[in-house]
Amino acid sequence: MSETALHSQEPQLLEVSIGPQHPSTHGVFRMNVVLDGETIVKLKPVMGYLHRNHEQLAENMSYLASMPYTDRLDYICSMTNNFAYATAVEKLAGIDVPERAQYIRVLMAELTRLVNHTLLVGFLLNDLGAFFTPILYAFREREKILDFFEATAGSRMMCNYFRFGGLKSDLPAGGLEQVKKIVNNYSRFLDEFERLLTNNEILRSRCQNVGILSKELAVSASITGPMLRASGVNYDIRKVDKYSIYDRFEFKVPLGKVGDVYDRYYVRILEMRESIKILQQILKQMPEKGEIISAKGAAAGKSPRMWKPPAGDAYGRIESPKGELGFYLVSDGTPKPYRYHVRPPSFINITILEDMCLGYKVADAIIILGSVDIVLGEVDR
Amino acid sequence: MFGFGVLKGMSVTLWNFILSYIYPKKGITTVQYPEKKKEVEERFRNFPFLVYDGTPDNMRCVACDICAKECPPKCIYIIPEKDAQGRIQKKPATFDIDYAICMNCGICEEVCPFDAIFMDHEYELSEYDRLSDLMYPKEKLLKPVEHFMKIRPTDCGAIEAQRAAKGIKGRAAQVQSAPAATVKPAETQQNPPANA
Amino acid sequence: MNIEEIKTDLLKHVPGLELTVEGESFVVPKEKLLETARFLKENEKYRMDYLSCVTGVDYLAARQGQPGQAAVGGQSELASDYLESVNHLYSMEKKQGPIVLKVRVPRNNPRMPSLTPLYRGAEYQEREAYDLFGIVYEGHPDLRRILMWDEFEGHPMRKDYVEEDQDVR
Amino acid sequence: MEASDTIFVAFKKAILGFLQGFLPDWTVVIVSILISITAIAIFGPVTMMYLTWLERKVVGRIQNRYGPNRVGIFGLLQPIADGVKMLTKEDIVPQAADKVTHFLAPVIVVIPALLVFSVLPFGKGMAAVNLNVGLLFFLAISTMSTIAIFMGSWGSRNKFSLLGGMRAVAQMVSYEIPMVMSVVPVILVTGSLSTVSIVEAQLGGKWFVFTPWGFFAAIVFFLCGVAEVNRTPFDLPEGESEIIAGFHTEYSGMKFALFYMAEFMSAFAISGLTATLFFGGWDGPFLPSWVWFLIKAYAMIFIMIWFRGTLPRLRVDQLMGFAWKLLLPFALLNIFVAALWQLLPAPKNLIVAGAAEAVVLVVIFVAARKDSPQKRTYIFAD
Repeated sequence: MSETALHSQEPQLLEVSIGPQHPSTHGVFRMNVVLDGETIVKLKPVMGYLHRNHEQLAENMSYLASMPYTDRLDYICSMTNNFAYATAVEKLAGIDVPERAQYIRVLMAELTRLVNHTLLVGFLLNDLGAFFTPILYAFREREKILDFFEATAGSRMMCNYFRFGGLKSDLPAGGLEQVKKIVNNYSRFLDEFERLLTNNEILRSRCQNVGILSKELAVSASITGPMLRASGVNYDIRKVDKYSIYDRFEFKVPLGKVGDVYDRYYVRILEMRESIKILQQILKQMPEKGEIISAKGAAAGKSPRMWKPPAGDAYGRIESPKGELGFYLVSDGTPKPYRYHVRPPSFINITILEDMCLGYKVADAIIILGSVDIVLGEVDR
Repeated sequence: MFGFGVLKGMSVTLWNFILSYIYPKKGITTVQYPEKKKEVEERFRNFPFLVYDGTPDNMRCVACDICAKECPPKCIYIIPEKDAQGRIQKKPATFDIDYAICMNCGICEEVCPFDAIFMDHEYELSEYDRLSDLMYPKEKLLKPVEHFMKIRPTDCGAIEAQRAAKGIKGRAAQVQSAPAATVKPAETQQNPPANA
Repeated sequence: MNIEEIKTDLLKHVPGLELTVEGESFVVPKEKLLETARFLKENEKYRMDYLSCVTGVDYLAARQGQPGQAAVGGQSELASDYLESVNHLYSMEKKQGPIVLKVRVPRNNPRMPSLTPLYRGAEYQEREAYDLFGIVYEGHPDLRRILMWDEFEGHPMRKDYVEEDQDVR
Repeated sequence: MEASDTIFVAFKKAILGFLQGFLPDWTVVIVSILISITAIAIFGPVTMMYLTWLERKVVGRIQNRYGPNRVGIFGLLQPIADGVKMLTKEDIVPQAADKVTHFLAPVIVVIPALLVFSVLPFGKGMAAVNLNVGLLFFLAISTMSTIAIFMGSWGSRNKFSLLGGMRAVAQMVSYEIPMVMSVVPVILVTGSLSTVSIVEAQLGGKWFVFTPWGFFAAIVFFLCGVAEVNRTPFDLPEGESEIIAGFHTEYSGMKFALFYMAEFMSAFAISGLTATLFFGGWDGPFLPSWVWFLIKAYAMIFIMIWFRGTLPRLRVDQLMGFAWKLLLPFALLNIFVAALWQLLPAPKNLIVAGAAEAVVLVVIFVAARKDSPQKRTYIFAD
């Protein structure tokens, strides 16, 4: 304690580093926080601990070989990562996707959205201090969906199920019944979850008016996904781009008003209910028979090492549960992509973490980070 | 009113507490692992294994090295066999898969034109030493086609039907019908393997 | 919102802009980047208020395509060795498709104006392009490495950073 | 029934009687004190061990899983396994730590937790010491643990534990006052501070919790007790998701076990005291008296564990706001209602006190309306 500090009026600031090894930073992510008492004066995020240079790897491998690596980007929703990468390559090479494959792709994407939002709500409650109960209820429901993923794609989390122009294989024999069972009692689980959480006074007082994100700042900071919609901006790529066959399903896009942690939490619960509506429509409209991969797609899959897309560049993007996940590919006609860039929603959504956390307490910084929903595999790539 | 939300939340946890006693099938979701194991789905893929018909000698793999080139993490290493005159044979002398590097993505199974390599269901493979024990040589990889049929009936059924339709017979049978030029000193005429 | 219409608008409203169109994207000289972006952001017709993706790309002639294959980046007066920053602009208000602005800088002095004063979202993406490609963005609030540790020398994603893997060709 | 009720007391008298024969009087008194001390010294840690087991079982069942069931049948030997693990774990002392305070903190934190047991009336005539200021003694001693917690957090020279220590001090200070205020009506009605006489005042089913003021005083006292013991939803001093493990971040091995033991023993003491003050201590129909006391104490413990399995954690300023702006005024108003109840004769006082309590509730609810969180509405765009 230097002598001057004792007498000077300037408050004694405490420099604390939250992370990279911390119970609630969702992975190796570090926040250098300067505290005046408990309120945050300055916050600098530090990342890059999990940087595996996924893009350099992809430039030394064939297009299909980096499909299993996209599972490792956002390791909670591997199906949507595959979807984004497949969309980008299909746009680059002009490959069409047959009807039934489109339905199964949207089915998988919406199931992954359920998995991601359920986990997020569970982890957010864990950061709030609820001793693992919500997260274990979330895991209980997630297991059912992961069993279906294992039955179709072969692996629970690292699915590697999408191929350019369609899918690796069709649904297994009892696949649709499994999905029906999941979809039917998921809304009952959501009601139970809401009864446990939504009107909980402690959760409300901890999350309301905390980490408020204004509309203008959200748009200017390229925030996408539920975080943007919680601030009231109506921008959902499923509705804007109408990629794949999303224009055939009618579903709503929930928007918040204040844009604080509570809105981000509740918008995700409403989005889950919308996903269930989509899944029910899929189960009704899905054609029984139909080929799984288009002719051009099968040709590309025959020997991936030799497959050469036409030269040029393409940017394919989808609405992943965390935001806009895009792949920018530049091909120079060789089997290896010349430039392979991932536009990760988590990485860009934490650009304004400091603006949201200033003036709040240490405990709030943790739940603001939790409500942003980042996964370090996607942030550091 | 203040406090009712908390009480409603607590009623949910109390209900789960009681449910776990009165109706354990729904109330308890955990599996007591060592005693009871959760059976894996049929398409579950863990590390690859090589298939042989009948005896380990006539394995399906012809050392064409496609899977080694296609493997994203490059964890397959093949050296084809050479016969007395030094000519390359259609059979791998060494076929190593480094299970420590393999990420069980299943691409080798897709690209293999000879239906020789498939993904296994075995997941209890922990070893003490990462470098040597997890480097599986050919002998540890070879498994009979009956094993493949046992763990993945539908896939194996489909592949065997295809093979039968295209009249692909096991290696030994090929040797028999192939011209005498490539007589293999090691193999004598065994009885032809049980065809698909 | 087709390419020609945008091109005429840009040439009309941004004085002294020479624009080349390549496929779906515009190659903008680095002096005019800020002006073009501000026009696209404020103009009532476009309202491009969302910068979705900033990507650094390294075009090196020796490394491109098969011999005799047209260099991907297209021929511009620069030798075909340059660093490129690709910006994808969207409009959240009018839900309009991407306008892609490409800016090219020579490899030996890769300086270019930063878009962060206009779009906060570009801050981390430009830091990543600086970290992995060495494109220096002037006007960026705090341009330092984001993924690598600060004492790291060199820019790993450049094509001449490490000998290319000969295995898959 | 009579025999089984005072089995322990009879057992002690038997020993004393036997020693009476050949020991001088003053040694017999010492021996009787020693017997009570050993009884508590055994009962304390054993309850702590089996509270940890009970907590893991109950929270497990809440989360659709079994809880410990590997060590012994139903996991009953789990606490012993934990104890051995804690003993064998390496005891790390941070280099920058202030060795003396770091070492003394766990020792000092256990002393008040054990001392407090001496005043609890476990059964008829089974209160170790029948202090006539028992309740005051309990409240005074139980606040001593705050000093130890602050010593622990200051001693380990770690930023997170410093934060935890500051929070612990602020929390204890602001929850001590509503706790004492909520106990005043009980003293006002029974007229004595001794826990034994409080229980006698409630004999025959006339528990204070059935009186209008008693019910709400019990709630306030129990909430303050939970805060006193740093358990969810007030476990800010060791908020593991924010400041890693708060004041006991730098403790491992047996020192950590001592902190853990102090927490659970004081949790049991608080639930015991709640049972004594509001739920009629060991008063109950058929079962022996000490069984009733244990049933009520474990019921309170179950509620604490139930809290832990469900509720998230409050933020520091909300914690303070809750104590000063809600619990304290509510406890103060409760004293008036109790006074009203005490003043009027039997039938009328129930109605008047009930009405007064309703008025108090409305006043508190309206006052707290402003900063209590509102409902939110969401729009569905397409």
